[in-house]
Amino acid sequence: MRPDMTVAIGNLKLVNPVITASGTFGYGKEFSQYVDLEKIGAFVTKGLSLNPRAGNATPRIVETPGGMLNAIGLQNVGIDTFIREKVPFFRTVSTPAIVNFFGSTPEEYAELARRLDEIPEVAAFEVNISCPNVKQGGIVFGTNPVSAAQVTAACRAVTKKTLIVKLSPNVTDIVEMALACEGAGADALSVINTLTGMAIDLERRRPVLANITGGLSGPAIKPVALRMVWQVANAVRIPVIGIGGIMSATDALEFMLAGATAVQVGTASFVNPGAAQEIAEGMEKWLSERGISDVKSMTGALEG
Amino acid sequence: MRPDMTVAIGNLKLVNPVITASGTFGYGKEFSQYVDLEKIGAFVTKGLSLNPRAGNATPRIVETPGGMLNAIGLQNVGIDTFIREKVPFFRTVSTPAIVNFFGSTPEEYAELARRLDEIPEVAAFEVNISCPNVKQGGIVFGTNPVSAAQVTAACRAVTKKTLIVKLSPNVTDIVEMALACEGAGADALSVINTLTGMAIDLERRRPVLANITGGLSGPAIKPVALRMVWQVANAVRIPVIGIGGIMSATDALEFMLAGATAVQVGTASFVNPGAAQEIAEGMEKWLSERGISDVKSMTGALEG
Amino acid sequence: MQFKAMILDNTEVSPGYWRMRMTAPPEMLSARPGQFLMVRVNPSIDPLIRRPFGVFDVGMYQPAYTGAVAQPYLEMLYRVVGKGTGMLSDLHETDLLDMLGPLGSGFNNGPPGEEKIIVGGGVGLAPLYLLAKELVRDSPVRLFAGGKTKDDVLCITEFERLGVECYTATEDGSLGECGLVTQVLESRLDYTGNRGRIFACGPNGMLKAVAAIGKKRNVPCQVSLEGYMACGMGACLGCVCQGSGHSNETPDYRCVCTDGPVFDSTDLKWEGETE
Amino acid sequence: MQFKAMILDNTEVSPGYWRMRMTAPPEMLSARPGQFLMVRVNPSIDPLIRRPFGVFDVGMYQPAYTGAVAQPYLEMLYRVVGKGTGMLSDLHETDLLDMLGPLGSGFNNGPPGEEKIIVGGGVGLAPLYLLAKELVRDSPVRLFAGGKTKDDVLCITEFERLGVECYTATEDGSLGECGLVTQVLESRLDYTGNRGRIFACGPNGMLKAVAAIGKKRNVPCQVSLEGYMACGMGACLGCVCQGSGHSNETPDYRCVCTDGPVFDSTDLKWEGETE
Ligand SMILES: Cc1cc2nc3c(=O)[nH]c(=O)nc-3n(C[C@H](O)[C@H](O)[C@H](O)COP(=O)(O)OP(=O)(O)OC[C@H]3O[C@@H](n4cnc5c(N)ncnc54)[C@H](O)[C@@H]3O)c2cc1C
Ligand SMILES: Cc1cc2nc3c(=O)[nH]c(=O)nc-3n(C[C@H](O)[C@H](O)[C@H](O)COP(=O)(O)OP(=O)(O)OC[C@H]3O[C@@H](n4cnc5c(N)ncnc54)[C@H](O)[C@@H]3O)c2cc1C
Ligand SMILES: Cc1cc2nc3c(=O)[nH]c(=O)nc-3n(C[C@H](O)[C@H](O)[C@H](O)COP(=O)(O)O)c2cc1C
Ligand SMILES: Cc1cc2nc3c(=O)[nH]c(=O)nc-3n(C[C@H](O)[C@H](O)[C@H](O)COP(=O)(O)O)c2cc1C
Ligand code: FES
Ligand code: FES
Repeated sequence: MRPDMTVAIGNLKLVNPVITASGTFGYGKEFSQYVDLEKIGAFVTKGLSLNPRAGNATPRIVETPGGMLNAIGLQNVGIDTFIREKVPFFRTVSTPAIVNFFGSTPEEYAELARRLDEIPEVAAFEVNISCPNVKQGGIVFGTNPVSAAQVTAACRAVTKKTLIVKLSPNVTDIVEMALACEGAGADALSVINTLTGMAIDLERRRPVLANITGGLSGPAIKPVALRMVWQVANAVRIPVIGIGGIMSATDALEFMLAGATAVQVGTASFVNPGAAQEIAEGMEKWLSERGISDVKSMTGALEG
Repeated sequence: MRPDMTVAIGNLKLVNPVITASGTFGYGKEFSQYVDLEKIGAFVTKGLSLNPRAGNATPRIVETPGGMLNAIGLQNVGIDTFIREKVPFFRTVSTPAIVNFFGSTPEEYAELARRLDEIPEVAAFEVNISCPNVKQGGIVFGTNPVSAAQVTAACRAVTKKTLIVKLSPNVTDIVEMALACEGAGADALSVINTLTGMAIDLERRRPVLANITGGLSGPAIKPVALRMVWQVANAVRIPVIGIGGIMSATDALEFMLAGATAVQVGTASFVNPGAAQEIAEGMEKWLSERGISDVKSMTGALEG
Repeated sequence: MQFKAMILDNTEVSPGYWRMRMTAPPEMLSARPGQFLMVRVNPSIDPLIRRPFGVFDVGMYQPAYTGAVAQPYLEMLYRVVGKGTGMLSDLHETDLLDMLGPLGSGFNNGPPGEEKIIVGGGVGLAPLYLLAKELVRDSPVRLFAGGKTKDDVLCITEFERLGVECYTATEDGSLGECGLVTQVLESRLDYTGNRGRIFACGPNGMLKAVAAIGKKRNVPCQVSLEGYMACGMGACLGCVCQGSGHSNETPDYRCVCTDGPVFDSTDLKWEGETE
Repeated sequence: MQFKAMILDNTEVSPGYWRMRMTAPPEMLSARPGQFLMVRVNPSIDPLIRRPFGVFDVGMYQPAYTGAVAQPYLEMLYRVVGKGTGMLSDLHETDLLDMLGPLGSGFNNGPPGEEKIIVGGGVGLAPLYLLAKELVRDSPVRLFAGGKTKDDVLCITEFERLGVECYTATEDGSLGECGLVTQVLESRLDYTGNRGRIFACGPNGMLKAVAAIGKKRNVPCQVSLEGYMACGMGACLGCVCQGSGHSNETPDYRCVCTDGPVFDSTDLKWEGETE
């Protein structure tokens, strides 16, 4: 008997717990040659803002031991072009499209949520709070529980769609951040975004990235991500989506044991464009080999 | 002409900027077959407490992608045995021995500093503040600037020896921590200790480490360490010792460009017991091939 | 397309430059010149990210054993510059490689009969051989190949065998003209009265100079760019370059991987260019 | 000692079990049975940490080419259980390995003439062959080898060639007695009236049972332990085991790498043991 692979995140029903991560899977279409979208739980689109954003100068990417740094600078087409050019594709697949977005004031976040709320093809929201708050001197929303709650509440007020808040790992106490977002009405939490890092080109005596610092992703961050998922899942009642260095079905199942209801696959899609689907299939195989009938039974099933 | 490799950390003069990191080099003697101690700048001993500590149950170590987690639990012989059994070896080498220590109250830190201050063989102190503060509900000293400053000040009050404070990377704002310790009288800062992480054994459905979480070290954390060294060095006036994933002379020189005056080599000594010496030699070779006459000129020499 | 290629041959053709031949699926035979591959150097996480390489050649080869039918192959020409290429050069016959490709856009050949001017610097020659192979079918083709020393000028014999007229230049004068290949290119254009169409690949400085020559002399010019790539399929936005309309106020970034790697040189913003 | 070893031979001797022979510096010839090696599986960061392996054998071999003088060699016997051992099994003749060793303490042979009882479970036999080689010089040696199936009982012929009397037991009865090797050991001790000295290596459960037998029957017993090791030289404190005096209040941890891996079984705390 095939195990039940479905999971729920807010109102969202996923055929399996594997979601592709924002910024690593384009707008869904780019990978359709390598991944049968119907075979994954959902995909999250590249971070969206009200106006188009150019992003940073290059180099924007550099490999590091077991990982990579990126400083794309949130380049995106802006909501108008997004609606015109990207949304139509969502209609062609039954896979839920989760839209990741960000602003520089709580009002901008709310405005995005309001506009996206009207689009039936948008299945859910993922709010990226790892962005500087222009009103508060550029401190990122995601490192301050009050700002994070503000942003969450602002979005919550204008939408009934599933509202996922994506937490930054660059904090002393991720649980405090998680509780703030839960309290402000988030339906689920994505844990984690990238760790801030830096690479230096010794011969040129310069930072490798034009932006100097960038976000660390990939297998290198998996232990930190797993710890944070475990901490957050033990503290909140809403579902947690585990993210960070997931490369295999084993990795994904470990995140579920730590307390995740679903997982996101990011950097792995660069290394292996079919990764998300292979991970979903691998999880199902692992469960059925052990006679486990429901993937949901893995969530938080860590013993000891 | 051979480049000048000497650097100064507080009152300490080092023959070169390469120091071995606490907990990865025993008490200096363990590696003497593989490293000519006179060829490295200094060595830091395993974290010391007033009373002997048993440490955690096993497993205490697990490999992760590009790194490792450890949860040794600060096992150590305690200061009495340390003085009796470990200090005599320090007399046999001219390499400065830096003693890393920790307590569970500021008073314990001060007591350790006071007792170690009397020992001429102890060249300098490295205060590990990544430890739970028993008085303040177990919040680690190293994640709260007020506690960190308290501990630093308590040690400063009882010693004129070089006082290095070792910062934890598990904070929202490492600069705030650095400034607090500098303000409280630290002569130098070690940046960084390990990132908190976790590993799970899927088949056994248990955390791999008996302690559940552990400290992540090795190449995986290098980008985070480099970023923090750069941030701290740009904010303080005292020397910074760069630590985190240094495996090669190139890595070490990158940390110096980011602003470090010296570096510590940790996990690399497990992979290659002669690493510290090879790194020091590699740095000298790199400099002389480029006609750079003084290693100190690399500190903070990042352009762009 | 994702496929596993088996290495047939991997040899150093000039100090630091290697040529690797491997099996390929039949679909690779229709790869356009200028398209590229994303190669997973090994299955471990070190290195983690795929490395991009041009398609040097594709074709059919006859296995040596009796009764075998001809098989499609694929060739790359690469320079060892770091960890990934170093590891590639350690691979042997029968080793397997995980490949993605062909990716990106190819060159636009232009009308038959017209003079085709191929300009390559160092390992930039890699994607130009397949191009030359196509172009010689219906047009006169000239190659201008440059490098620091004669060791950096590659595979000239192969181009000559196609019937390409080859001009070489090295900075140290150890092969062909002493100087930059762009000087030789300009003499030729002086001589022909700026006829033809330029196809260039090589270091950025060279491409910029070639683009300027094309612009000044009104010769159509395509360039194949490099960029630091993580995905090769337009998803990561790591590889972007500046389009001609780019400015700080009206940014215009293009993906080298999907909009390129081949661009019409006038579609790009060249550093230091005014207007 | 740190040295580079060149692989001479690497073969699967039983499903999942491999034997690797490699060159060694002359100092390895005086390795004590029970000592171990820390092997850097490859120079990349994946895997990062060295892997510990016992010394299966050391000796001199005669290279095949004319005029060559005999060279020291070293052998390991290993089971493929994960990434590192999987990669080891992919290595070939002439590949190089970075090694540390011999590390740790060896077995204490005990007085000559006395009956030596070697107990090995699965790949736990690895460090026991070199021991047997030494012991047979002056004592009668018996081997009790156990495993799940006959595939897990290794190198019996080699032990027999040394003149060791071998007893085997498998859990599925596919070789020797059906059951645990400790049962066979007990029958023997019943028969000899608990004479001799035990040397054991294998899974923890087996060692615990053997230690209990030794204790109950008052037979001196040494065991070789495993532990998760990062450094192999007493610095990381990752590999510790509990000494006999251990309790939560008076912790007594020993380093498997430097205090062991061979311990007198009475010096250790065995889980579930009272007092
Ligand atoms: C479309 C395209 C086609 C290419 N075709 C060829 C070719 O046919 N033959 C050839 O020899 N080289 C080609 N290159 C360059 C080749 O990709 C790099 O030389 C190679 O990736 C370096 O890998 P490494 O691990 O050896 O170097 P590293 O040790 O990673 O770095 C050495 C240098 O290579 C650069 N580099 C590393 N990774 C990449 C990457 N993913 N993308 C771009 N640059 C990178 C780095 O910036 C660094 O300066 C091409 C690049 C692109 C973008
Ligand atoms: C002193 C000593 C001597 C040993 N001698 C032999 C021998 O002669 N032959 C043999 O086949 N095996 C021996 N082992 C066990 C061997 O070290 C492990 O099987 C090997 O390290 C597994 O590596 P891996 O990468 O294949 O497994 P991994 O994929 O890393 O993990 C698989 C399993 O191996 C265990 N393991 C991984 N790394 C270590 C480590 N550093 N130390 C201990 N356990 C580890 C893990 O806990 C895990 O359960 C010995 C171990 C010790 C401590
Ligand atoms: C190139 C790149 C671009 C990314 N862009 C975004 C983004 O726009 N919004 C966002 O919330 N996260 C973004 N991320 C973070 C990922 O969604 C994910 O949280 C992170 O990479 C960790 O997962 P991984 O280790 O599986 O890659 C990006 C990551 C990468 C590598
Ligand atoms: C096994 C182990 C034990 C450690 N013990 C200590 C310790 O006692 N005190 C301390 O301040 N840091 C300790 N550390 C942290 C290291 O000193 C160093 O800060 C960290 O490992 C990062 O450097 P690396 O990546 O070069 O290993 C330990 C690290 C390891 C791996
Ligand atoms: S390489 Fe990822 S967008 Fe071009
Ligand atoms: S392996 Fe490091 S102390 Fe034993």
